[in-house]
Amino acid sequence: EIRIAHVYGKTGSLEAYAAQSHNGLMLGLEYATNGTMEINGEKIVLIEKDTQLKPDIGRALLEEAYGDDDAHIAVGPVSSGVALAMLPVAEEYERVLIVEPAVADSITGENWNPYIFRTGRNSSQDAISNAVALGGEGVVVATLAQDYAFGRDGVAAFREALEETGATIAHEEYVPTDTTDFTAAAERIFTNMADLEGEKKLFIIWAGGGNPMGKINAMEPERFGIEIASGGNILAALKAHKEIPGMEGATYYYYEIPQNPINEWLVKTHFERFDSPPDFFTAGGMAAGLAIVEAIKRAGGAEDTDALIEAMEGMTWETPKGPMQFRVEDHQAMQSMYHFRTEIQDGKDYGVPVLVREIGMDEMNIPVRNQ
Amino acid sequence: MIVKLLSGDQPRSVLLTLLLLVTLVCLAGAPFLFDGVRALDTAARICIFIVLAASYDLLLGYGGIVSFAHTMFFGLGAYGVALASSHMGRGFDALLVGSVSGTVAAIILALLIGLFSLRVRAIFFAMITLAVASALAVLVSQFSGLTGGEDGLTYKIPRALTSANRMGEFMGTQISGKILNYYLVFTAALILFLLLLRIVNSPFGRVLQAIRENDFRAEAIGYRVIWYRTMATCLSAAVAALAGSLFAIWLRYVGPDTTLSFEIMLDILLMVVIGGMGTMYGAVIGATLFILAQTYLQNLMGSASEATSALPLVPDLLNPDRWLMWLGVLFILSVYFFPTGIVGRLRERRAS
Amino acid sequence: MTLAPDHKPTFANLSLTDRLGKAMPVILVPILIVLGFVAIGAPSSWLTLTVSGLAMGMMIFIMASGLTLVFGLMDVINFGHGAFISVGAFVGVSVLIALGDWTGAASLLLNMAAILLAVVAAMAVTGALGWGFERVIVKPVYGAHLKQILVTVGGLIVIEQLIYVIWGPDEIFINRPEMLKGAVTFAGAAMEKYRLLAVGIGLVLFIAMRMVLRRTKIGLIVRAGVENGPMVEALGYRLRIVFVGVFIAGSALAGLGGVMWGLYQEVITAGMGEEMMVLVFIVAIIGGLGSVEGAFIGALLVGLLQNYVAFLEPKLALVSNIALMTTILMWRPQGMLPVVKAK
Amino acid sequence: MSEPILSLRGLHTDIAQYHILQGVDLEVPRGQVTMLLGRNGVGKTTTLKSIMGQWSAKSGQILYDGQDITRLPVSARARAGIGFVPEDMGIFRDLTVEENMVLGCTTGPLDPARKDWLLSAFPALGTFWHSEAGNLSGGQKQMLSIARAMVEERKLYLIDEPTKGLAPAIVSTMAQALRELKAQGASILLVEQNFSVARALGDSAAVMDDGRVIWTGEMAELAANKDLQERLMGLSMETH
Amino acid sequence: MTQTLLETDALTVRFGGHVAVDAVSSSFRAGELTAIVGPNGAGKTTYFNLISGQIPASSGRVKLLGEDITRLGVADRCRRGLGRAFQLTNLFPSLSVLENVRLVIQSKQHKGFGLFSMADSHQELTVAAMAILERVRLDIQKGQLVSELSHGDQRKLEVALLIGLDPMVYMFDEPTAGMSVDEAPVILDLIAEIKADRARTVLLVEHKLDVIRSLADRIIVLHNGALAADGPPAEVMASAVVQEAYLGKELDHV
Ligand SMILES: Nc1ncnc2c1ncn2[C@@H]1O[C@H](COP(=O)(O)OP(=O)(O)OP(=O)(O)O)[C@@H](O)[C@H]1O
Ligand SMILES: Nc1ncnc2c1ncn2[C@@H]1O[C@H](COP(=O)(O)OP(=O)(O)OP(=O)(O)O)[C@@H](O)[C@H]1O
Ligand SMILES: CC(C)C[C@H](N)C(=O)O
Ligand SMILES: [Mg+2]
Ligand SMILES: [Mg+2]
Repeated sequence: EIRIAHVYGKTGSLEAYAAQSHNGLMLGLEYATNGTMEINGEKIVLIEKDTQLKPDIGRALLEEAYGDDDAHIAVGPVSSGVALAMLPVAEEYERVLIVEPAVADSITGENWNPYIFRTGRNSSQDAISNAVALGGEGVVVATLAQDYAFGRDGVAAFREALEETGATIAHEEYVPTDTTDFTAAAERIFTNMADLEGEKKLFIIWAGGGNPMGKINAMEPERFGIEIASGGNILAALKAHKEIPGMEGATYYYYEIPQNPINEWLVKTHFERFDSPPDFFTAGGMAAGLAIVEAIKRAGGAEDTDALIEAMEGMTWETPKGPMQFRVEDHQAMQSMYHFRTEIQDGKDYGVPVLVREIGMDEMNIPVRNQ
Repeated sequence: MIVKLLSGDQPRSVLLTLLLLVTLVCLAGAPFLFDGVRALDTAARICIFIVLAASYDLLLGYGGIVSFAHTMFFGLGAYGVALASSHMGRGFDALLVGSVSGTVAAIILALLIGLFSLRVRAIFFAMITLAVASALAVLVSQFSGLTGGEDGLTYKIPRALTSANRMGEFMGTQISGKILNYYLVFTAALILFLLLLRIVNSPFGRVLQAIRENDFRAEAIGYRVIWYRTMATCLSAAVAALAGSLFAIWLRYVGPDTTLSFEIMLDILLMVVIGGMGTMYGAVIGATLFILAQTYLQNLMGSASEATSALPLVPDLLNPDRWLMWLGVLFILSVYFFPTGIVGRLRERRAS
Repeated sequence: MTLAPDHKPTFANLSLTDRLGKAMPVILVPILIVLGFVAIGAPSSWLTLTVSGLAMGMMIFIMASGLTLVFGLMDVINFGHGAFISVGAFVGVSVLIALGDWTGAASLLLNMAAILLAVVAAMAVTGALGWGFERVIVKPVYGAHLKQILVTVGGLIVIEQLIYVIWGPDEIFINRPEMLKGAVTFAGAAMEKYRLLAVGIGLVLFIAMRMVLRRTKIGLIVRAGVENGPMVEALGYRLRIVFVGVFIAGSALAGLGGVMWGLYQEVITAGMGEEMMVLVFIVAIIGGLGSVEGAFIGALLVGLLQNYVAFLEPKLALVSNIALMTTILMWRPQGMLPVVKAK
Repeated sequence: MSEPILSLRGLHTDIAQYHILQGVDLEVPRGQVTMLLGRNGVGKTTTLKSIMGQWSAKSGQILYDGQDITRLPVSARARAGIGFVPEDMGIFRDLTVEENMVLGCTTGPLDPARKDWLLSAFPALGTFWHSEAGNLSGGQKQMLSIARAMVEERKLYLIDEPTKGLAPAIVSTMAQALRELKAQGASILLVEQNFSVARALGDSAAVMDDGRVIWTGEMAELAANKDLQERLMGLSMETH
Repeated sequence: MTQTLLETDALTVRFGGHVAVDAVSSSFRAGELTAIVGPNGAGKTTYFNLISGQIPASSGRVKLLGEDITRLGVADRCRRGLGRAFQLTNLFPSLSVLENVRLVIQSKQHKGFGLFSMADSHQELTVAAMAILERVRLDIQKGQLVSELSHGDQRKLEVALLIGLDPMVYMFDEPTAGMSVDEAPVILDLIAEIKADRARTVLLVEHKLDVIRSLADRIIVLHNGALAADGPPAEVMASAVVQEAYLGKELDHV
């Protein structure tokens, strides 16, 4: 049998993401094995473990998964903090850990080790795709982000990529993570942008609660000729986009965008099973499931970790987002992102991201940071 | 001899004595009695949290001081080891330097907090400590270059203490550095606990109790209350920092969520209160039960949910994903049924 | 060496500083606004920040008002308050979603009616919840702060988890009623319409609470009951009923706060109330325990200061509340207008 | 002679595991001052608290005004017309003198005439009307506690050691106030260590020892009989 | 031989506008028992509070053995030899009677910061404490919690704590209030014994005239916070002002 451990934050504030990720993983395994849940005649056994979003528990659970349950491959977790605590365990037990969907760059950067792969996108991919989508000559951009590593790293990557497109950054605004009142931040941005020339955009990088977009939009940035821009999000959060039709940005996944058989199957099956469309992290989870099956098939089994790693390095496989490829250097999955524009459509109570163009994996120069 | 070790503070209840003995035996023999890395990890965690809860009991149960900054001291100890290990490289010297500097930092901070703010009303002192603790958490998140920010720090400890160090077999169990590491944690925890037990039963401990009861009168019979309170704060901070160092050595990872969060603060509070405030042994019982519940409640609920799957609604409520709800219920019930803590309850039974 | 036969103690005149000290907290708000103007300079920015700071303060006040009763007067540290805020938001938002036709219509009347219904429903549910909470969870722990913290945190966790069970784990996004979307611009300052509504509701609530506490003995009975319950009963008051009543009122106010906050945020999560608890406690403390006026002023100060500081020096915004609390406690260790002494 | 306003029959009260009252029988006649005397720790306070309901009786009966109140809640007893001045005075320290007095009125607002009467007996309360009661001197607190119980008319007053800590001048005004109360038709059960006050005020007396009433009779009889005093309460009263 | 132990020099305190103690100057000599009398609210307890440091003085000075202690804290004054029993009982309610007294003796012997010895191994504390409990006749109740004592017994313990502290200056604030007639003499005898020790001075606030008559060497009258009379008992008691303002009409004549 093939033992796969899904170690993720089932309970806690990211519960909704976790559920999506898990459904995706199961669908991925199912699709890749044609519903048999067997690879080369060996049964897949899935072990679930709940990190409770706590790094120490996540670490203990991964040890348990590798040590006591003898899992061949582990997948997870949702939170970057937990992921970082888990990385050394993979190295110690010499087993593969596929990180999905935690995003921190350092997972495939300075804290990386050869047993770590990531199917989810990293922060740089997010930021750079947005830069590619928004940038261009004569574009002037201000950023608004949370004042901690996630926000600052995101802006740094965004800035770097944006400069290549010929656009300029006019102002960077950082606010505390738990900010609820954005009046002051907006005033500062307006004050700094009011007298500039060009196509003015305000790019917002935000994770978690609070809703800067809606509140800043309510302060009528168009008075100063400023347009709001932001990346994609889970479906529930797209409701906030409804207030800002025409907003552009880059997204990781929206179920109507990718056109390929896997995605068709995913959307259809998801509607059948859950009566709702697949979301952000469903797609990611599925990509991880597909990668596992593909890798085991190529390595001819899951017992030999070195063979697995060898099979996975540089491996290209099909996902609901089209082909992905594990980059050899840092095991980060290269993938397409989607430049979108928000539209309002009948029957949908959220702002629909409509594809402007697909940003292929070669178009983005994602830095390798694990050296 | 035993009386001396326990500082004359015997458990004073047969059942309690039994419980404590069982706990001691299980912890002392954990690597051989249970198998699996998870069990060992749980045992180590129990040792560490016993010390942490006991140090908090010194402050809360004996000193009557409500502080929400205890995790901050815990964190200082942990970050001390983490920073030393990541900057000095793996090695015992790093562990030592880290623990000592973390502890010293904790004592200094405790001294400052104590002298400046122990004069205000209890509830406001609590709020001030909450503020200071959250300020420190903000600092940790801001100086991510040094502290790893929200993501925390991962580092290496001496090879002798990791599972890579294989030392042969004993009683059917592979003896690895990990087991050595466990005994380091266990021994240190035991010593620290006995030390705390001695302190609360010393003349100093008695004065603390008097101050808790009636600080006004304690001052009037010649005790400088501020100094005693500050001393208690420093002692408990120092022990908490050492517990943090042990945690860092055991975990080889330090981050805000594992050492600084308010959630852990509440866990400690619950351990002390369930166990029985002002009893020290309460910390042992409270920490053990709490960690066991935290670790195994979900598994338990999983089986319960399956067992009841025929019934309506019940399996939903017993769904392992809802384990937090039952933890909440546990919070409520334990305060309800053990108003004086488990230790208090056990001793009462004997008295009547 | 003669004794005055009419035993009258000597009184000296109060000094000017003593008298000014009494009025000081009330003057603090205008002082802060003037300081803000000096520091910011640009009138339109200052106006925007001031008005939205005041409005934010009002919203915080609405959430803190119930805590002022329960924590300030009854001396119960109730973390459950956070859960009531969340429940209020979920109930209110559910009602609003159900009344989608009313909120979607471009009629102020229908919009307000929908909000009113949402508020009533939320307050009814959280009031009832508060009643159960008091009976089951809080009653055994009156007077014991630590246990209060523990049981109410327990209650908080349970209620949050029940929200997950009932409404699912997803955050719920909601758009405001049609007529409350967007802003009004005035003198170059844009002012969200919704904030104006919050100001109105906050003011009405403030005046109503003040009246009730001034005109009735309820406040006195509660304060006396906290200090010496048996004596209050020996005077003939049914203390239980008063306590339960006040607790229900406090919980219902949390529900109101939840609806208002949910509609402001436009996204609600089970943890939203919990996240506000520290701020809400800060407001109750700097105001002085048990004081509606103090909480009101405290909330306005917090709202204003946050906005000014975030504009002038965003880095400091992280600590502005904590600094405010520390400064005020150093100046007045019992808070600005204490009605009840801290223990 | 009408039935007594209060009678206790075989009252037993436990506090925690201690059996404190061991069958107290006591009658308080209407319109009279009944003294409850005895050494420290014999159960006088416990008797008053049992009547008030603050300790609940384990067995026995409390008849008040023709009604069995043994199982009534505390507040109901108070509303039935029993006023209580506890041993520890039960002052609300954080409330002002005025607020303490206002809380004494359960049926309506403070009656100005009544207030004037009380302030003339205890002028210090008027002086500190708006100050926090916790800052009052020991004797002033005692006055406040008594005045608060008297602020509305009650049928029966239970008063526990009202003169402790009062200066002699105030003791006599207090005694005068209690007499006026009696003149208004109230009945009083008074615990007192100051024997001259007891002698001056009491109509009848009951002496307790070891959780029981061991002697009842006319106050005058007890005051006149030194041997009896010696036997019941230890030393002779006259020397102190 | 009669050394001045304690002095107050124009000691004053104001609460808001209210002058509770008004420039009181006096001195207390060894071997002397001074009764402090005055109507309720005259400032007697507050005067004690100023001497022992519970309340900071607005102006004026307190001197112990000629040394200015006005700026010292309560604990420091206590360590230098000022001891105080309180008017309203003020003990450690959930500790045992014995432990209450032991704590006082431990403080006297400066053993409070002993961190690593076992409290119960200090036999000398227990022995000393028991001796004192016997003197106030509380020895049978030694194991009881203070909260379980009757009011009168708590008053006795209050006195016991002061005796355990064995200060140079004893301050009693109505020690016999609420004590029954057969118990009070025990306490009064104790006070007489202390007075007999010529190295101590006793300050006694009392409302019971017979107690004052039998014990006091000197009486101080406070009125409205100010010193109204100071002299030998007979003289002071006889003065018209004391008669009128303090004693009022004797009870028996009403
Ligand atoms: N809370 C309590 N717990 C345990 N025992 C108590 C408690 N309160 C009182 N007792 C005991 O009950 C007995 C009677 O006490 P009570 O207070 O009724 O005496 P009393 O006659 O009023 O004495 P005093 O004149 O000293 O006030 C005493 O022996 C006392 O120790
Ligand atoms: N902290 C305080 N704040 C305000 N007023 C106070 C304070 N302490 C005492 N007083 C006032 O000072 C006056 C003197 O009080 P003190 O307690 O000294 O009286 P006393 O002489 O001891 O009276 P008694 O015989 O009734 O105990 C009282 O009127 C009291 O109200
Ligand atoms: C998008 C989310 C899954 C990101 C998550 N909060 C993380 O830290 O990685
Ligand atoms: Mg009594
Ligand atoms: Mg006094």
